[in-house]
Amino acid sequence: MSDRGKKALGVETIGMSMRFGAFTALDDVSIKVPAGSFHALLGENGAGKSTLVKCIMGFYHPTTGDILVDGREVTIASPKDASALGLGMVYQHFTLVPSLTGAENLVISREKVPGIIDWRKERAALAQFMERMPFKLPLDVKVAELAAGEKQKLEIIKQLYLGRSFLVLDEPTSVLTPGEAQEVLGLVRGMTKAGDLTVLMISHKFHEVTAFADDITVLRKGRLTGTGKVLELSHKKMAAMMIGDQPIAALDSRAPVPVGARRILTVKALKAPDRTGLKTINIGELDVKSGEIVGVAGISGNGQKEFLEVLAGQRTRDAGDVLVKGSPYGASRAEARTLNVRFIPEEPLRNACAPRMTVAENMAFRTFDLNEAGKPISWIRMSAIRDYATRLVEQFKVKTASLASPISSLSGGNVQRAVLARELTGEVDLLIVSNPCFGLDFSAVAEIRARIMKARNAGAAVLLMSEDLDELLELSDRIFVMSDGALVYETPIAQASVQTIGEHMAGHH
Amino acid sequence: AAVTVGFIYVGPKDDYGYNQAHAEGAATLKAIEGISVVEEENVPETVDVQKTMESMINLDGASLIFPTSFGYFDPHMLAMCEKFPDMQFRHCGGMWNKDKHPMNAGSYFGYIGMGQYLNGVAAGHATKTKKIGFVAAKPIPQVLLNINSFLLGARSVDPAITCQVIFTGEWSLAVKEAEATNALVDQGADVITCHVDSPKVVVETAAGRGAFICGYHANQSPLAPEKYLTGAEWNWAKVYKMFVDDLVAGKPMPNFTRGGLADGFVKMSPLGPAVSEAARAQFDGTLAEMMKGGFSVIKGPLKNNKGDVVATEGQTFVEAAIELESMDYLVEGVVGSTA
Amino acid sequence: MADTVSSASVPVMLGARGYPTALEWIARRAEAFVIPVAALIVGMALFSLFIALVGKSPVQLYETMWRGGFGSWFSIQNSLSRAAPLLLAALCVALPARLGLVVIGGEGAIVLGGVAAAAMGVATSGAPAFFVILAMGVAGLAAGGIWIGAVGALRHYRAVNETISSLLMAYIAIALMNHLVEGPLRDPASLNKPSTEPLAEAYRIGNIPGMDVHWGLVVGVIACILSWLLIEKTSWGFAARIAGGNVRAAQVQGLAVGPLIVGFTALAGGFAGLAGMLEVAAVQGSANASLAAGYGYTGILVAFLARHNPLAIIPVAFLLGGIDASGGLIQRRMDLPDATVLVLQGMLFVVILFSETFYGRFKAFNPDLWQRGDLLKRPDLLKGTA
Amino acid sequence: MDATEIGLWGVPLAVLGGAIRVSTPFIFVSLGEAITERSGRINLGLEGTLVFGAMTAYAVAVMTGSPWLGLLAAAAAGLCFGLFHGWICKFRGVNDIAIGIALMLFGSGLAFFFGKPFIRPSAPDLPAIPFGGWSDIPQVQAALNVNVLFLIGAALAVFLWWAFRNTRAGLILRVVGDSSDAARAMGLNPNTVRLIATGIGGALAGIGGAYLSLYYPGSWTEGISSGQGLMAVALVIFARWNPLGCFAAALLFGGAGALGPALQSVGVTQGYYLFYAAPYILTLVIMIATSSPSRSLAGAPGELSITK
Ligand SMILES: Nc1ncnc2c1ncn2[C@@H]1O[C@H](COP(=O)(O)OP(=O)(O)OP(=O)(O)O)[C@@H](O)[C@H]1O
Ligand SMILES: Nc1ncnc2c1ncn2[C@@H]1O[C@H](COP(=O)(O)OP(=O)(O)OP(=O)(O)O)[C@@H](O)[C@H]1O
Ligand SMILES: [Mg+2]
Ligand SMILES: [Mg+2]
Repeated sequence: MSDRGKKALGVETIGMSMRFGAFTALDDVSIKVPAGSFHALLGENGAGKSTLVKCIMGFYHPTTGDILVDGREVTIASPKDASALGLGMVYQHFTLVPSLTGAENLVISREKVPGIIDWRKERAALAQFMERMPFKLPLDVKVAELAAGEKQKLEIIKQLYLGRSFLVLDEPTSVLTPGEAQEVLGLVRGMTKAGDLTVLMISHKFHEVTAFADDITVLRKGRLTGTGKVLELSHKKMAAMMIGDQPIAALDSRAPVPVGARRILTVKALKAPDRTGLKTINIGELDVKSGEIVGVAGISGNGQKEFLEVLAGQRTRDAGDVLVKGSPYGASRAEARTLNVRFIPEEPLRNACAPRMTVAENMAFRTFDLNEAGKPISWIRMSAIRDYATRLVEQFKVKTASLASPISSLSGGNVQRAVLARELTGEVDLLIVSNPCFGLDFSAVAEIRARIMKARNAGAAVLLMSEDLDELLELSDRIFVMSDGALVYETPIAQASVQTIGEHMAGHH
Repeated sequence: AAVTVGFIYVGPKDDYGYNQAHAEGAATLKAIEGISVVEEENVPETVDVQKTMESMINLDGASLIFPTSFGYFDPHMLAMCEKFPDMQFRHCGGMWNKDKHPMNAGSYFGYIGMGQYLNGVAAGHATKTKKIGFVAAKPIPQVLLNINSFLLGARSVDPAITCQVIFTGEWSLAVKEAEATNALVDQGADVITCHVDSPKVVVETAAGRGAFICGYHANQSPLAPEKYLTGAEWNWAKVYKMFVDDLVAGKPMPNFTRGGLADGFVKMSPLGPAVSEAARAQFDGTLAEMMKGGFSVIKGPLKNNKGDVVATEGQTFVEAAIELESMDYLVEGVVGSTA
Repeated sequence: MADTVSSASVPVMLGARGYPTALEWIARRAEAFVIPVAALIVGMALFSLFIALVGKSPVQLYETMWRGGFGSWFSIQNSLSRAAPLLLAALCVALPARLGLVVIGGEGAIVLGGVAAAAMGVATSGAPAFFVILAMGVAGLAAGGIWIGAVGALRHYRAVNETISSLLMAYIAIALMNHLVEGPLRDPASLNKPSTEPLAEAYRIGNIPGMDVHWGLVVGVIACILSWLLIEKTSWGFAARIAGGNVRAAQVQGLAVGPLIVGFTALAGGFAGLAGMLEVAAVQGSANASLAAGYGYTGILVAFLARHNPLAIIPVAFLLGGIDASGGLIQRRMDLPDATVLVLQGMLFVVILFSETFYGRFKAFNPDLWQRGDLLKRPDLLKGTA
Repeated sequence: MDATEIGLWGVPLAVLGGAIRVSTPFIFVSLGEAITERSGRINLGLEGTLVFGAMTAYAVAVMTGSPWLGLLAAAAAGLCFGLFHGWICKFRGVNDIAIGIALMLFGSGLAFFFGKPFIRPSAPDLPAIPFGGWSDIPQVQAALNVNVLFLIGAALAVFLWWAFRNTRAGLILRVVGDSSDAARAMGLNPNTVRLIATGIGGALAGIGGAYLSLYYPGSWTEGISSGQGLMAVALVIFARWNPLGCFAAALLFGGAGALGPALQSVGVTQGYYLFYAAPYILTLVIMIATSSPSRSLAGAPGELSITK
């Protein structure tokens, strides 16, 4: 490919359709990504973005349609073929192998791996390659031990290492801090400018699109609904192309936190081992008042997860107190119930649902052992569980084939909605939420944020952990920054500056 | 008017050992006019064996059943005796007692301890290390009698001989039997015999280590022709034929049948090439004496290996002596313990 | 938020108020009946082929099997007798499985339950029969419960893999049983078959009236029904299913996962121990090496075939008992070795387990599909955008 | 000391000899299972494969007079069983643990069915290499009579340990075992890789069976295995999927198994059942001591159903 002078590849699809059974996920989509451009692909959840790029990458076989690479028609029957052509993709869900080291992940992904791997040679080559990268990564630890941001960087580095000429990024920045996102996208942007690379990025974040992309294509329910130059489009126009002229949920206006608001959550001198068992997290003092959202910012891997696990009762603490409304809180069911504490972990399907149980059963997790009067019961009644679920499904607009479907058959946004419905029903005094909008499109995000704000305005104390700084800035009344297992910075929202928060997140203080 | 006879085995019919010996006996019945034989192998000592007996009676029309494993007797066979008072049951093991058990039940057994004594005579001549070995399943009276007989036979050649015993704890467990054999040879035993259900592994392993073998249950000489001295075998064909003849003739069958070498219940494998002339002579002499009757393996003065007297001077126990059936000791010279 | 689903459209898809109609209910259940039966038939057809290849008549074989296992009242009782211990043994696998644990060492709990019950029977000898039998049952339950409960505790509190620990502990239990039966607990009168002291006749458990099957069958069936109620209908069962479905979710809900795991494994082991007690009280009359008859291992198969549903264990155990019962007749009538039955069981089970792949594939069994067309294949309909 | 009587020295010697003699089937089965489990499947059916391998090896050796042909046949038979497991488990909803249990039954059943005529004849043994020539104590010589399969097993363990990290095939196996999605994204077909891995696992188990019937204890009987295959599968988890660990675990298990008979032979006879339980107790104690809830089952392949 070096004989073409410039390395970047242009890719085009013509009349691409993809059906899953009777359902059409892609309907006659033709897009054109010229060589050396940075192209953004937009659309709601389920619009078919991932399906489209998976078809390009040979992961799916489109029902009809052709792919042109640099103007020539090609057949891509498998990811191998795509890779041979110089096409690469960073998938929405990580595709690094957790138990392999970074180096092993890189080498085994290469197209031509020798039967016997000479690690000395490979390491030297890798070191040389890493020199040219703008960020450093430990390549000798297992991927499972990397933080989410590091994994995402490694995914991208992997593609660059493989020498891709055309790179698909499926929501690449959802786990990165703004700084990291800047870094990563800046790097590939630079490469497209230099003509080394073409990028097709799927994103739900308009500001990223505006900052980095040249052109956009919008999909809606499997159909192409618009293309255009970023320079000529406002966010509003993009949104309209994505969802038509439907209204978007608006945040309730923020009622000011009353002066004498009751302290709901108090954490004092908390110490607990982190997941490696080598370091400890150490929360000096944190409190959340009624009617207040306290955000915790931080680069993933700095102890937020462990902190949450302690609060959720999944991790034992070495020292310190957790008090809710003044009484010690150990996250038992009885305590959570009497103190009205609710917990919504990140990735709810993995952390808050039993994937193979039905929607109705999953929605009953919090209440199955109580009767209508709130008294404990020994015999559960399926009809009560179904009635309850029917009510919540209606209220929270959870889209499901039936209450008897396994919850794993729901889309990501609907799982999230089902869990919100379960946890936000009834009286809530303390709500602990982590990354509630991960991977959701902007209208779903708007709805979920509105729900959280509504709970706050109704008097709940909310502790919100998020890797998305925008989200924290939008929702929080106060923001803490967590770094290296400790809360290192606190600011009321009025004085919050992305700059300062970012610096504390990075540990430059 | 064919008579159907049922045989039940606890293990596989061809195991080169206990079950095979019975199956060979059963096979001789098949040749008899008017007798048909039904057999079932690998039947565990649970409710399964009860149902097997019942099934043989109900579905095959069996009128005489031989449940051949020890554990079949109580409670399984007894329950069936009660349920089918018109059918006849004969159990191998010798536990029938006319005061306790029904008359349509019965037991038969052979005095194979004599055979192990003869094994011991051959072993006593063959051993150079004056140490012989015994691989045993469990420390129950029948096994203890065999061990003691084996040693005493050897001591009739040389009173300095000792016998090392290793219990495997199971009637059939190939790897452990092999390990036990190896351990015995490692400790210097150079003639090995055993009492497990399937002696094949012991015989082959011992021969492989260069030790001599005395067989048990069946003739194992084809497995190690050079090293095989002799063996104590069952001759169930004779016993089964006797019962069936009675049945056909309409005579009442005996309830309590015992027999030894003289009665043809037990026989010895032909002596192998490694048996010396002197050994052959003593072996034949002892055998002849046994055939006359009244031979006692256990006779005073005799101590057990803890030093207690088990037979005083002049006290003798012939093969049919009832005391032998509750033997709970190993005689002096046996290295091992009963529990 | 933007949403084209009118709130009314959701309940419509769920049927009137979210309840399935009787027809729907039947359709869903029919799948669980038709698929395994079809698999059974295919498995038998395959086995016919095998039998024909070794030169015997498949027709005669199935005729014999039918006669031996199911064809008469005697054969049915024969099958039921063999099924009885399998019910409890299978529960020892199925209950932990609902918590996501693969326990394969039920044999150990059976054996120790039997020994404990026998010892208790001897110790309380002289007391009224009701009391003695009750005490034996409790002893069996307790011994088995402690044994498998320990497996659960090791799993939860020390992260020791339960599959391997239960297997190891089964071997250890059998050694312990042999040691006790031949040593400290041996009845000196048990000469050539070392056993504990025999239970007096009054303390034995007899047969179900009118049947030649002991009460263990009833106990087993009751245990299966109770287990089903426990799992499907009580809040503990629901909590256990959450923990089995996703431990993290259960912890987030504040459920006491440790006690749940220990409690369910202990109950499961208790059932196996009860099986041991019944072997002693209803069959053997004393504890001895015959207790280790392999029921625990057969129980694994029963549980997996029943997909860990306690009610399904009942027919599966009966099927297994029937095959087992007919095995003897096959040996006797057709001059085939006993291993024929193993081959048949292996073949049948592979086919039945393979048939799991067909669940949810047939439209006829899926009310969601026949109500609204091919719903699963049309998520656009589910999303209310149609 | 008498040249033929080595007294208490017999115990360590027996443990050493036992470790070498008894461990080989464990080594082969557990290495085979390690390959299978590293690919993300668990095959509990190796007990059946082991027994069938033992029968096949013996039968072929009897018929052809060559133990090597027997070994080959056992490996081929094991391969078939493994491939069958690998193939059938690729279907959605088919549970690999359950299929393994069914195949355990099926393999043993077929072995017993076709093995009847081979219980009586004797087959030639696989050769052993005498490493004890330096000593003139016959017991030492006997203990160090090492079968070639043991040596091959040891070499295989080291090779696999090396290959899992230094060869393409090894890395691919680990990729597939840890994350099907990642494997698919790389253009690998997890089902194919698992099919091959399960096939190889079966072949190795077949070889383990051949060792049982053709070398130690060296005959074909229906009780030849008595659960060794199942135990070996468990040892893989114990060894944390590490081939060297499998080898060490097999040695430990074999050595501990020899302890019971050896202790009896030197006169320690009380409670012999409990000595026989030594391998199980030892394994359990080590498991408990080395497990901890905070770092549960490090090294478990991510796709393995039994540890998920
Ligand atoms: N592998 C699959 N097999 C069958 N159906 C699937 C599969 N993957 C997804 N679906 C169906 O697609 C639907 C949407 O899945 P997906 O996770 O892509 O949702 P989404 O479009 O991201 O929705 P949301 O906006 O709620 O996140 C689900 O309801 C599910 O039924
Ligand atoms: N394997 C599948 N089987 C059936 N339906 C599928 C499958 N994969 C995707 N779909 C359907 O195709 C639709 C488009 O899915 P796709 O993953 O392409 O959405 P997306 O635009 O990437 O959404 P998101 O923003 O959530 O990533 C989904 O709503 C789903 O209904
Ligand atoms: Mg997507
Ligand atoms: Mg999505």
